[in-house]
This record gives sequence, C-alpha cells and structure tokens, in this order.
Amino acid sequence: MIRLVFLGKLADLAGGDTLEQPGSPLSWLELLASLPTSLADVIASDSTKVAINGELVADKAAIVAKDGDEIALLPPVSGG
Amino acid sequence: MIRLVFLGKLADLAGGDTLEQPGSPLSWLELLASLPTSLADVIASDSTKVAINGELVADKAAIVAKDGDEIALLPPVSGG
Amino acid sequence: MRDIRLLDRMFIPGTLIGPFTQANPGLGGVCTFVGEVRHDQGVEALELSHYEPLTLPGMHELADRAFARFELMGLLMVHRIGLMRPGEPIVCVSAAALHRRDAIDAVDFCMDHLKGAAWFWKREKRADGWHWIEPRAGDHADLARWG
Amino acid sequence: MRDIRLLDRMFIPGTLIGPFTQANPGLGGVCTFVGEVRHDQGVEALELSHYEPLTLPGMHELADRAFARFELMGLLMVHRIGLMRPGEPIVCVSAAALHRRDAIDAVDFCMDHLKGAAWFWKREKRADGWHWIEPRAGDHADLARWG
Repeated sequence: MIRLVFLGKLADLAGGDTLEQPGSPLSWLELLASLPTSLADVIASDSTKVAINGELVADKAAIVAKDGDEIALLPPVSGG
Repeated sequence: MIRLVFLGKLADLAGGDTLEQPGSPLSWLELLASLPTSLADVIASDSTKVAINGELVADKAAIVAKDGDEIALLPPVSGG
Repeated sequence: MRDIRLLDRMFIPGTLIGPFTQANPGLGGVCTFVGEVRHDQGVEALELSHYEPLTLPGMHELADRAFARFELMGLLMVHRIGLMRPGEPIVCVSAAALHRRDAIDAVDFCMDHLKGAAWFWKREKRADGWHWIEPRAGDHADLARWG
Repeated sequence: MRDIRLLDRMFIPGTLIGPFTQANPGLGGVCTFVGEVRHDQGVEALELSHYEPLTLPGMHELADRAFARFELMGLLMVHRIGLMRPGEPIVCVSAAALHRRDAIDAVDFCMDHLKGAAWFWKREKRADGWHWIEPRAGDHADLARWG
C-alpha cells in the first residue's frame, strides 16, 4: 500500500487529504495514470513538488514508490 | 547675559556644563576669543555644531548672540 | 538559545519574548516581529495547513542558516497552524544579538523565508466559503534579496 | 498612533509594547527593537546626556520622516537618558503596519538615525573613571543606506 498526501488546494482537487494506492512498486507515470486527468495535470506541472517519506525529491519523474511509502504532493506555498 | 551650554566631552574641556557670558551682543569670533584656546579650537572645528535657543545654526561663523540667548555647543553625537 | 515551535492554539507573543530575552543575558539588542491575521474585508477566518514531516525540520534548517549568516545569541521562531481569527498572531520571530544589525537582519531573513519558502498553505473563509491563497510575486522578490 | 518619549528611569519594554500593539487594531505586523546596555568588559555604567531643546523635537522629526517614508499605522520610540547599568534597556522602537516590510524597515530606519544622528552623547564608567564614546564609522555607513 502506498499513501498519497495532498497538500493545500490539491486536497480539494483530489477530494480528500489522502489516498491509499494498492499497487506497488509504483512509478511516477503509473501514479499520474491512476489519478483523474485534471489532478494529474496539476501534479505533473513543475510547480508541484514531491516528498517521499518526508524527504523532498529533486527529480520527481524518477521516483518509484514501494509498499509503505508516503508520497506528499506539495503545491506552491502561499506567502503572507 | 548670554548662556553657553557645553554638551558631551565639551563640558569636560570647558570645566562645566554651562558658562554665563556678560558681554552682548557677542559675535562668533568674540565668543571664541573669550574661551581658552584649547576649547576654542575644538568649538571652531567643523565637527562642532551650534544651536541658538534650541535652533540649529547653518553657518555658525555668522551668529551674533544677544542678551538672554542660549548658545549650545554640540560635539559629534556618539553612536551606539 | 534556540526555540522553534509550531503551535495549534492561540498564543500571546509577549509571554514568549520576555523569557526569550531573559534567556540571552549580555545581549546588545533584540528584534522581534509579530505577524497577525489582518482584518481584510470579508475575511472571517484563516486556516493554515502544513506537512509536518517537512515543516518543523524546514524551520530548524532556516534557523541553522540564520545562525550561520548572522552573529546571533538566540533565535525564537514560532508559527501558528490551524484555524485563526482576524487579530490573532500567526508568527513571532525574535533574534537576540550583540549588535542591532544582526538582530534586525536575522528577523527580516527569517520572515522572508517563512513567508516565501516554508511549507505552509493558507486559505481564508469568506461569506461564500473557503479560498486558497496563491503565492505572491512580492514573496519571491523578498526572497531574492538574500541571494 | 505615535508615542515618542525620553525617559530618565529604567523601563520595561514589554509594558510599552503590549499597549502599543493594542492601540493599533487591524495591523498586519509589528516589529520591535530593544537595545540594552551591553556587558562590555570593564564597563560599570553608561551615562547618556542630551540637549533637551533638540532631542525630543529631533525624535519627532524622525518619526515624521518614518511616517512619510513607510506605510505605518503606529510608531513607538522610547529612549533612555541618564545613568544606566549593563543589562538595562536604552532604546525601544516599535512599528505597526499592514505589511511586514514597512514595519521592519521603519524600525531599521529609526534605529540607524537614533544611533547615528540623534542628539545623544554617551560616556561609560570604567575602573579608571568616565570615558566619552566617540562616533563610530559604522554609524555613518548605516545612515548612508537611507540616502
């Protein structure tokens, strides 16, 4: 099981804060393909950063998530 | 009577915070001449500013003090 | 003296700053910034969400950078999360140093990074519901000042 | 809300800043700087003298310039005169604004001018007596930043 965490407005697009994905291992393209296109498009854009298990990922296209991983999807932070 | 006020280290050089000058009117050169040379030299230098009755003077060499005036002699302020 | 916190309840900045100043004896100056939820027209509440595995470590890294860049004796960095009402404090950064320039610049540096680069997402509640707040161009310009 | 004071006794900055913040409802941020007498090696006391007819009007002029230059809601500027011991506050400047940049920059601006251009003279007491403190080159450099 892989856990997706949607931060900020991505949670609205995803219809919730988290989503459990059964398949594993899961590549970045497989992950995008498993999501609604409107959500996948935003997540694929450069403005969405990714962290796996609390560590930021430099090249999100290269990730392969395995069972037990938590993938956080981080839209641009809002200043104040 | 004209009142001279010595600020900061000028008070040490003058031996006191204030000095009453009997003569009036008193020009800048007359004022300098009435003081010990060591004190007059410092007061004549560009680093000493002058206020008459609480107003800063742009050209101290041009001042003429009259009876009842207060002349403040202001060395460089010390930063913090 | 380093004090970095995320708080999920209302806090009173004065109750943090007094003890912080006391904890840095011999300081020359303390600079403090407190940000509050503005009374913007029509805004009823503000909610700040975060991603815990990144947020607090990110604040500690920011503190590391501030200590490396400025001559500091102490740094206090407190940020609210959760639901806030207009007038409530959101953030409090306080820096103690021997010299004022370090204290003031460290607060400026930390605030720019907290606003422009920390892992917080804001939304505000208006009469018609919740609205996410987008990043502002000014935040990026503020960050760029620090090279 | 403008509060400019010269004080000849010990003061507690926290007792000024709380009411000042309360007096500016709707603010977005408050920046505060408090300077204290440093525990410099061998310094037993510090004395700050001033020339009253210039000092307080000069602080009010400085406040005018800060209000003209930054978008401020309030400005508190309190300076000690007289005899102080290490650890005592000398100066407290607090600026309230809608936006943090104005609050922080206004405090920075006022501090640079209070330190470099206000009518104060300092001397410190050491074991061998009183010594006048000369202006520092850094103060002029700080002032030059504001054009």
